[in-house]
Amino acid sequence: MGEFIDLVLLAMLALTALRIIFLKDLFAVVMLFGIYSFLSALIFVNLDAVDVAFTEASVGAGISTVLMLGTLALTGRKEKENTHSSILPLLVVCITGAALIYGTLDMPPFGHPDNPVHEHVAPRYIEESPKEIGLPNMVTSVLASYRGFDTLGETVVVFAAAIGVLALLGTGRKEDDEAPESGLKSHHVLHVVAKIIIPLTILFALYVQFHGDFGPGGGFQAGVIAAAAFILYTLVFGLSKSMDVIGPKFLQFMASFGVLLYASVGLYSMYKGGQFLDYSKLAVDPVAGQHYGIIIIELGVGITVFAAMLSIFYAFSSQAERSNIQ
Amino acid sequence: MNLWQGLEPSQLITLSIVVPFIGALLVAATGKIPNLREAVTLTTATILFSIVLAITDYTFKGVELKLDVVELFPGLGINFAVEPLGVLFALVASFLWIITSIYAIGYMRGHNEENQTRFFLCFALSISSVMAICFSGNLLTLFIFYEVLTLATYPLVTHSGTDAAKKGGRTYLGILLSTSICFLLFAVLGTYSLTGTLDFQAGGIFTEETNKTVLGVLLVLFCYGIGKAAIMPFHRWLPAAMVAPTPVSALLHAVAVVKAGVFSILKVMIYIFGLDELKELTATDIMLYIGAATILLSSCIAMTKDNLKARLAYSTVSQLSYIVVGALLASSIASAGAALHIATHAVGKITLFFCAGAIMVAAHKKEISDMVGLGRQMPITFIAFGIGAISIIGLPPMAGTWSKWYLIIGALEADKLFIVAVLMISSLLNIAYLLPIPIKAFFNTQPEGAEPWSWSQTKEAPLPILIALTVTSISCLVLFFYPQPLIDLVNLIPGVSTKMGEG
Amino acid sequence: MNFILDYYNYWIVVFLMMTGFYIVISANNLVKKIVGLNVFQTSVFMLYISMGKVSGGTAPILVEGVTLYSNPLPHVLILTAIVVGVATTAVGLSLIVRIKRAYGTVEENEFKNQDDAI
Amino acid sequence: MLEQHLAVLPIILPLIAAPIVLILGRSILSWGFATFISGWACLVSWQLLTATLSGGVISYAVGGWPPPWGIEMRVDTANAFVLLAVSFISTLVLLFSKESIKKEIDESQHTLFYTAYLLCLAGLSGILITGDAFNLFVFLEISSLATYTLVSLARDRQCLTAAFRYLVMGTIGATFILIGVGMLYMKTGTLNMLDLAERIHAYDSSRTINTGLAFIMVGVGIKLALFPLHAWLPAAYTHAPSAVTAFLASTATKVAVYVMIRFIFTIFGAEHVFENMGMDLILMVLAVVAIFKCSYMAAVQSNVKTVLAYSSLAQIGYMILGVSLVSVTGLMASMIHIFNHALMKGALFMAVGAVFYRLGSVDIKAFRGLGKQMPLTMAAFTISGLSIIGVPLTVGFISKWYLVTAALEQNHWVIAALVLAGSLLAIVYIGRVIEAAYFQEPENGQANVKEVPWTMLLPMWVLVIANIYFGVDTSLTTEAAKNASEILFQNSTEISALVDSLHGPASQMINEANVLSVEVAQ
Amino acid sequence: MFILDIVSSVLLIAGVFFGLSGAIGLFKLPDFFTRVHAASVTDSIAAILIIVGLLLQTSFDLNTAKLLFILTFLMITSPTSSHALAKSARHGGLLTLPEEKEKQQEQTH
Repeated sequence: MGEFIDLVLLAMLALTALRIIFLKDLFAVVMLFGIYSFLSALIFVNLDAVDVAFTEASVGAGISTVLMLGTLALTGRKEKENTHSSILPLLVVCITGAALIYGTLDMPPFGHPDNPVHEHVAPRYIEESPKEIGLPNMVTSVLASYRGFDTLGETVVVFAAAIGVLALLGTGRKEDDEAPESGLKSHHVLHVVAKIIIPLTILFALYVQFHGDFGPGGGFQAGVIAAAAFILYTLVFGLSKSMDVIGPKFLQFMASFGVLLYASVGLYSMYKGGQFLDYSKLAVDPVAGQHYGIIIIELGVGITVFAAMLSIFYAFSSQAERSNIQ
Repeated sequence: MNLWQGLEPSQLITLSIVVPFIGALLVAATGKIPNLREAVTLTTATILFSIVLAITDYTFKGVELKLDVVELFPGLGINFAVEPLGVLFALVASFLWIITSIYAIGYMRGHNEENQTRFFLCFALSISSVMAICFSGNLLTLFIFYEVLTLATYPLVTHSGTDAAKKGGRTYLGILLSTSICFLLFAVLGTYSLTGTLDFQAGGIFTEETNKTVLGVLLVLFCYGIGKAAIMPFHRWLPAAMVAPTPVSALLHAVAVVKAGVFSILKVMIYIFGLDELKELTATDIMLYIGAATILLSSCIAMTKDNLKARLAYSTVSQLSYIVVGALLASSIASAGAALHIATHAVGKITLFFCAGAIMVAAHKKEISDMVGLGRQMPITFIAFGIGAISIIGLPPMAGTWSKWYLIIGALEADKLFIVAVLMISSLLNIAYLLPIPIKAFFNTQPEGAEPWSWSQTKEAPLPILIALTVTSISCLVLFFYPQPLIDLVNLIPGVSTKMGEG
Repeated sequence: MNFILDYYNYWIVVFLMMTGFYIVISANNLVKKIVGLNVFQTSVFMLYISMGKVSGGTAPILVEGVTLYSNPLPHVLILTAIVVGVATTAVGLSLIVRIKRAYGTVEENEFKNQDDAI
Repeated sequence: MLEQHLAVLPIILPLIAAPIVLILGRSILSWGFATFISGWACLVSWQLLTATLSGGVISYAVGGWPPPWGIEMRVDTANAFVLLAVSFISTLVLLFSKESIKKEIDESQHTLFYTAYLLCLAGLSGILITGDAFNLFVFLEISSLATYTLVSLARDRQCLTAAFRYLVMGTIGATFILIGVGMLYMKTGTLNMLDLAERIHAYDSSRTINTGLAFIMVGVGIKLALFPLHAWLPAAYTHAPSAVTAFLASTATKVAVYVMIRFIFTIFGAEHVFENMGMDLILMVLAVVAIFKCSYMAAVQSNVKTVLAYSSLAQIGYMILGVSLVSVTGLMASMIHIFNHALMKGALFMAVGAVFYRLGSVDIKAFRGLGKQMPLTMAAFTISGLSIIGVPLTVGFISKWYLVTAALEQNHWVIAALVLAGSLLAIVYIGRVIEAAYFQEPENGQANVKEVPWTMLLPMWVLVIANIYFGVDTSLTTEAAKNASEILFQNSTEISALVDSLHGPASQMINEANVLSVEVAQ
Repeated sequence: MFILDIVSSVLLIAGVFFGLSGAIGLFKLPDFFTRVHAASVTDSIAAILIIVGLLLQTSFDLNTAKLLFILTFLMITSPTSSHALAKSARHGGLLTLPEEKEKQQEQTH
């Protein structure tokens, strides 16, 4: 059954991808991409990767698509005729694809429990982590503790992206004089509904943040969801209003703070005589220490991601407003 | 005659390199006050000469002078070792530096050139690198300072800053750098990878079992890599360099630089290949004939040149090939002749250049055709010119005789009659393109109604110039009558001897 | 048949990757390039996740009575990779916005021409 | 207390400093702090180098989880050496950038510049130090993202397109590496490099492993701008702010070269890569083509920054050539050239940046007559230019010497000749600039150009002096590079020993390698 | 339990049917507003039916709560979104078919 669903989804993915190649209407392309990543999220669920699915849905289908749409609003929705000859790319792609297929021939068969992947490192995560870390969600344990350094890097990547966007599009600080009243004033329904939904969303974000140790979720997804709430607020009530709620400067501070929070856990464990990011040293009982550590760093991740995503969105929408003025 | 008894002998090498360098710095420092500056130059030159004399003294005493400076690569670095050939070259260079400085003072002032400080500075620098080349103890050191010399002389060539100078400079740097990097460095590395050492050793460093063809290739690479030896077809830089002020042409392109080239070749032949090794290579003959061809061709070209310096330049090219040929004959006598030729040709050719400069300063004449009858105006200069010319041609009683003599005997010993013929012919060619100049200058038909000659109408170059060229021309004579010290020095070179059947 | 059952997943994923790759290198419009990049990366993620799957296993969240879990490590890696992906996308898109402002177009050949004109 | 954390400090110092800089906000403050941190990192890497030179390998398990379960930081001479170069250059460039960016980046963005710069430094150090294949990918992305930002900070609009092209290419490269690592992981079930090295060889001839290798090679090839994949580099280096170019040109590609070396020798094992897959021939050909093609391109450019960018490509060719010679000496040549070239290019780009600072242009016309007007800058340019050409008593000569020796050692006489011939082209493209500076009359309009402030001259000249110093006293560089290449070869020979236990007798090349390493040891 | 299963499956099937019909409508109907109408209405009902169907499958634990949350959420959002869509389309000056016809007639006259 699972294989069947898998196959169907994959087929739909293939169709979507092919469609993307030939469509000239960029809005459609972007929407198709949204669909694409939703479908892949479904596949991830089907392949037992719930956390990944969650992230893919919130990021790939959520943030990425929003940003792309924002870009399209600034760059126009029609793709011009392509003057490139498509022979060379096709050739390159064929060669690469051939190489990959060649590579797949020796791959361990799909889904076999005795593949090397499941032999060497993973078993320890599956068997020991509940004891060593004390969390039911192994993904969170591995993510935050065993490979905590990767996650620190990941947080920094988000931070770096925020830096990049700010450097490129400006901090999005509104020009204090004629700040155009954007947003959808006439949509009273929206105003009302948004007022209902946004608190719920933030509540949900908090739930994801702190329930991540037990179920799918964690700082990253939480951050994105919280950001989404504010993005909705911005869309409905306008940029200037939401900047009154959370200013870009403060967001920068938050982004930095999240990273620092994460790193400081590492430093503290160093101070306690452990290695960098060795949470066991945070408390007398190593398992408890692990737990504290994970909660704190997840919080750091959440804060950074939230701040970064939101300020990126601010930057884009302030660009959009500027272009509206002109 | 050793003023440096107090010093630890091997330190003399350091001194001989550092003294001109310091001199250069002082020159730069005292640039504002010309007199002081030139005083510095002169004193430096004299000090240097005395040092070299001291070294010569030690060499005759048979004291080993060695000096390791720094290790660039494991087991291979910059080090110096004194040996007779180097001493010979050092003597010539340092002695002529004094003279040239005197000359330069007169010339530069008489010609009131610009930024003379840079001139004297680079001059001293090049001398210091020449010294380093003289005493270099291995190929790496030789190569390094060979490059330094090239770079240090570049500003001198482009001194005047005119377009012609720039063009000349480009040719100069282009040929010298590219040959040295492409061929010489390659040859050096090849030698290193074959033998694992680069030290100069009597009798060469190659063992019997090294592949002959590879050796042949290396030989060719060396001969062309040392572009300063101006073997055709890589001789273009030398005429190009003549755009430089005459003192530069005189010292550097008659003595220091070009001789550095042939000196390097001699050194490579004697201490890297070893004369015996050399005999067995076919490549030797090939290069030999190329050398011979260079001798003749450049002499012919020289004839066609009307610009005096250009003519001298081409004559230099051919004379250099004498030395190359002498080295490649791979006979002990010929090598001795080649070594001697370094000295004799130096004094001869520098005299000629001095004269050329003198004429330029006094009469502002570059073209030979304009010099007809100039002898009345500047007799001393042209007498000196005559002496130099005879020395170059190799007629008694001038120094050039000896070197040519030994070269020819060497050619006979190696029974290469062809080379003998070439040497003879080229002497004739020398006569043809050098002697006419002084002759025409003196014995041309008087214009009508010219009052008889008297000292009053002479219009000679400034005094320093005269002093300089007199000294050199006299030394041409002296070296004919007292060549013994030099010959003794040459005989000290391992495997080289002026006596038949030895070495 | 068994062979196909073992590998069909990888093959389709490879096909998806290559479509994405093709979009990246062939597209003339920068936004589309970025979309292609995302498609490409998402497909790579699928490759990872498929290798982590254990048929008959469940999501790697501890539940009583379940012994067979899928491999959590690929999931972790891909979580990180997804974040990297969106980060790159964000920077790329903002570059596009700036390019639009500077050149007035986001079609590669057009601003190429403009640069050559200078 | 920090002693036992040396291995991780070079990463986390700039990593933590970056957000702090962003919070500090004020340009001057953030400059000071960034410089301080970078200097500290430089100090640490010096300690690391000395430690590894004496005491072998430092392994640091982040989070206290032993490898392969946790992420391991692994420092040996190879990466400590490159790390030293990177952090040293970055410190100097930071000193330099204080003035330089005033002219090239808007005041409001200076803080962002320093933040991105530190992130880039952190990423590069991470790539160097980490002993985990996937962690490497993460740090690669950190540095890349920071780099895209830095490149796009310049004022002229072409930097945007350059940055975008760089971003697309870079991301493709990173994704290829991701695919490759995925395939390795799929076969071995581990991500730790040493663990990989041990386990890969159970599947030595596996198609999957070889495909993985191919993808990683291509990905890294894009990152280090190996010849056919170099399209992104010249534009990026030309249009980026001078300080950024100086930093990237002398560090980023070097780090990529290091990654390639690490993957070839430590993970796959030289034997497998070179013998079984004939990668050495491919690399050698590409390298030689790169040397000539790019040197030629450099010789015909009019924008001096582009000239230097192409020259960088050619120099990368030299490094790859050294790798492709498959001998300790060759590898040593590459390592030493990585270090030396960082010194040369740093100085060169700083000099060009100084010119831009005064004239606002780096077209070769702008250089006319600068020899008189900016004597110190042009002197620096000349000396480091000679170093690129490979004139004796400069570092360039040392690298070239080792490279040619390595080539001759393997009886590749042609290659040796080609290497030397390549430096002729260097004479051409450096000579053009120098001649313009010293022997041509200045453009009217730049009559009164002054020398740049000392904060720019100081780092420039530090590098120039380093160029000469390491060209004369080569003990440090030689020892480090030798040590490094021996370690790397040891890895691959150990691996091959492991292979032999799996299949058949030892192969020719490895014996050779042993012999060579013995020779060098003596 | 048996009855519950039947009921829930009926509900689910109904939900799927509505969803499908909505999708068909989305393709078949002539202009924007009709399409939005089809999509939104059927979507809402489909969502309700399916979730209720699922509710019956659960054993009234945390999952039930989650499902209820989702239901309320959908109840709020999906009508709102389609409303917003239609309204902004209207603002954008998009006309319904009959209006289009009138306009053309005016132009012809």
